[in-house]
Amino acid sequence: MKQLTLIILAACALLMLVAALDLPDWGDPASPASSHLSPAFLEQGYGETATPNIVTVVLADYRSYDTMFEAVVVFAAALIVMVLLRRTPRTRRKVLPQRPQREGRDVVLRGAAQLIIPVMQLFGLYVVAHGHYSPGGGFQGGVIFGASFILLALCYNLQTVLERLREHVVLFCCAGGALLYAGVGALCLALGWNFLGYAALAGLLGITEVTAHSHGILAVEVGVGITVFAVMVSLYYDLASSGDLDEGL
Amino acid sequence: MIDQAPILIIIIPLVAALLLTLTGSLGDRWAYGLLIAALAASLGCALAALAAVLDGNQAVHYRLADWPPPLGIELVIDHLSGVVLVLIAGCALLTAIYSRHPASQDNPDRLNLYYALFALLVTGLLGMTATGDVFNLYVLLEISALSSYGLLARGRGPAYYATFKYLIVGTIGACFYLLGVGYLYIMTGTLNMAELAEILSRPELQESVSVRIGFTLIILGVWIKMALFPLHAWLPNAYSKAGTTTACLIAPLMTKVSVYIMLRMMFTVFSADYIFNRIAWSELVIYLASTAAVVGMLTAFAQRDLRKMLGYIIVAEIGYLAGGAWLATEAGFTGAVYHLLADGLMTLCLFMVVGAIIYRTGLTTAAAMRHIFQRMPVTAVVFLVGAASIIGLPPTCGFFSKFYLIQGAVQAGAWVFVAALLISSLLAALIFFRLLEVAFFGRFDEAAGAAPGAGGHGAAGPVAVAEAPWSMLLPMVLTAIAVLGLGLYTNEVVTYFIRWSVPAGF
Amino acid sequence: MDEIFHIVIAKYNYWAALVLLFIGLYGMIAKNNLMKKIIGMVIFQTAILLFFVSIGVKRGATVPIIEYTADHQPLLEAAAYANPLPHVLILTAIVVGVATLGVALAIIQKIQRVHGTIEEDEILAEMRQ
Amino acid sequence: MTWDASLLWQFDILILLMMVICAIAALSLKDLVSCAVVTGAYSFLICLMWTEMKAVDVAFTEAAVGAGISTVVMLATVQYVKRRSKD
Repeated sequence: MKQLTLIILAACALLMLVAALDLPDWGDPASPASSHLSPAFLEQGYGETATPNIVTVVLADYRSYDTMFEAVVVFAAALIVMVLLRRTPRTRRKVLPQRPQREGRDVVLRGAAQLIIPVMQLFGLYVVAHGHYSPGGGFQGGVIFGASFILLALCYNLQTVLERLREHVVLFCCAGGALLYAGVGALCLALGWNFLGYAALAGLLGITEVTAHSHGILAVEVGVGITVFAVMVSLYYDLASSGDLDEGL
Repeated sequence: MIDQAPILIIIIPLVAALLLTLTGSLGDRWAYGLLIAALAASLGCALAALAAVLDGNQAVHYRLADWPPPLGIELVIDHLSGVVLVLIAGCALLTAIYSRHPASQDNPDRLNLYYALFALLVTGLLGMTATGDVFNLYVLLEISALSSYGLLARGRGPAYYATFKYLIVGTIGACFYLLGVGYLYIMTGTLNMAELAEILSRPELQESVSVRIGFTLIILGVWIKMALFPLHAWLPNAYSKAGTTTACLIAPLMTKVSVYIMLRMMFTVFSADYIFNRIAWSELVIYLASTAAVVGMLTAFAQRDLRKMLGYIIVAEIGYLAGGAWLATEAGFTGAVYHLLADGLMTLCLFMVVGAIIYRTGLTTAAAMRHIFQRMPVTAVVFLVGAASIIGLPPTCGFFSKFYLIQGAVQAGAWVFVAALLISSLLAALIFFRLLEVAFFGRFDEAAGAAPGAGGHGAAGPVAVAEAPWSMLLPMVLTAIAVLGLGLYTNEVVTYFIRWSVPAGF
Repeated sequence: MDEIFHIVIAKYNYWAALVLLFIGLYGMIAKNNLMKKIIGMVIFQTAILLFFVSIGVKRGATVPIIEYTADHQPLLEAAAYANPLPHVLILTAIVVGVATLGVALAIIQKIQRVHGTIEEDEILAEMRQ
Repeated sequence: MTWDASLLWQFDILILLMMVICAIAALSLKDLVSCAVVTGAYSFLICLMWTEMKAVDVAFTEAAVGAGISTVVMLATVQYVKRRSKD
């Protein structure tokens, strides 16, 4: 059976490798992908949104509808993992297995974590806020911010983090970030423009339409950041403790 | 406000899902009410959008973020997607009403999170149907797929392994689709469906090997998602172990939306000319579809578990749909689209009936049908309507869809498909008559031996009426009425909706 | 020889993506351990992403962040920057990938809890009993 | 046809080869912890590749998600299952 799979897949692979000769050359500036839509983004994007990072522009403005669902996908993942794994008092294991306590064993690790975590969190916020001008944005910043909490849980233990960031707060952030995103869209809709048409914010904030686009991008990036941060922490909580929230890795 | 209807269809369930997560402390009653309110609003918007389409007899376009396509994403609602949107929102609303008792039975705690996943799944399905952008379709495909994994894994019994299988297969399908989109993007440079269609009709791309590979990957991905015959093994296992409400929501809608995507890809992105003259797989697909129709029904015949039986019936119905779409005749296409609507309704009908029976008796085998007419008369009548529609008896919609499909097959000269349709109808009749036999006489092998179900009813003696609660009966009866109504108004449905969506080139 | 060399240079990226794709697909289909299947899935998905990003490459182009010329005017020439659209699509697809991974791992933990193993043949043997 | 030296094709091919090796290793190692770690290495290599292709945003994300979070959650799962795999 395995051999058969291997042979079939190898045949398909060979076929597609040969067929790849038909594709446009790699890195060819005249290929359809590089010459059809992308010049429009690169040439108009900056003028229309006052944001130099075109990836951010396309992500959070031209294709902001996709990005909203990107936030919803991670939200859905956190929700599903929680629904699947989280044990309520009714289904919880009666006797918790003994886990090795790590008290007083990792002084160096904790010292280093104390140094790194504040810097990480600051960097995460910077990445969210500076996504207009440099690589980064809500998603990356959110992951880094969430990773700082995971690092805390790895170096200390899960309880330490849970005391600082309760489970319902995390769940609230998961949904809240996505709701902020959808809320920005709905606000534009309520102001008489299309969904996520950031130009609507111009009248509200008293700024030009171009600046409104820039502000709109920031608002939705913050929404994505909150959701992603919370989802990463939530995934870690549930997966590392198998739903008991007693102790992680 | 009416011109904002297309986006509201999708956004209302989404916001409801987010709110449902946040407001867990308000109790189950609130969650149930919020879900129903959101789905009813979504259905209203879908109807408004469909009315707007009918008004101008042309597609309604909605620019997201006010960017003109192809730079931005647009929603396109035409006759086909409008009808499918109404079908999805309607089925979801009926299932939501139905879910009052069974959902709280299956989910003793955190019902609000279950409902949030429910709403997310509906969001994904609606979004997939309405979108006019191939990549956006992928994202929404993944949303609906992920939430369906979550919902299915909440079933009873060892559903986790089946769900894992489904996850692996579903991911392969979605990734094939994504890779196909990549091939199309590399050759055309756009992601908008309308523009893709325009660029792909250029002669040099008609001959291109890469475009052909892209098409193959997309269609393969969609076939995996819709469980066409050789790729169907995941479906019955995943569906049979699901919770009642989950099965009612996923079984009628997920595969139908995949079929809708197949039609969209075949006739909107590519053209009838490209598919039937350049690709020329029709023969092969018709054979696959015919095999699916016969093998699906045969396997269903061999099942004892009611929902597994229905799962294999879905596999057979998918065969009808795929065959109809690839017949390359107008009647075949009409039959496929009409059957998409009809099948959604009749599958919903049967899954609801089975859910109600399971709710009352706790049995999932055919034995649960014992004394159904005495115990649950309304449910039994609804069951008769659904069964008649699957078999294809005249006043129901199942008859007319088969009529169109056979007409299309005869026009195309696909006698294999005609034979398969007739044989599988016969098998369906056998399946359901056997269930009726159990209901009246209780034979069907040893099924009767296990018959004395919950509620203390012995096999003999007077049987008390134990009808399902009204929150389950109402949607069931409405679905049955819809099945009959769709059949009675076949002519109108075909003239006002389907005829307009028949692609050029037949 | 030169001819072949140029063909290889022009296509190697697509080839690598396709090879990785099929390695991942093989892992997903043929491996017995569910964790291995998931790892195959990760490889499969990233291979597709590699393919997509390869589309966006342009010779002589730089990262798609608008630069300023000497007199502080933005340089708005499409040829100077890589194609941003595939990058955006891939950002979204990476997120979808990690979401699927999380759900898959949760289901694996559930399978371990219910069946006590994550080897496919053992699960099937147990379910048949 | 010309090819631009800035694309550094030798470097690319080296990374891609290492990626293929990592992919095969991740699927064939018996120890699931090693598998998870090698998958992390694979993610890091692909991230390097993307930086080389001027897709910095994507590389940034992959470094944070693929090499970071994914590896952590995989290791988190491995602690609950049998560490040695049969294949």
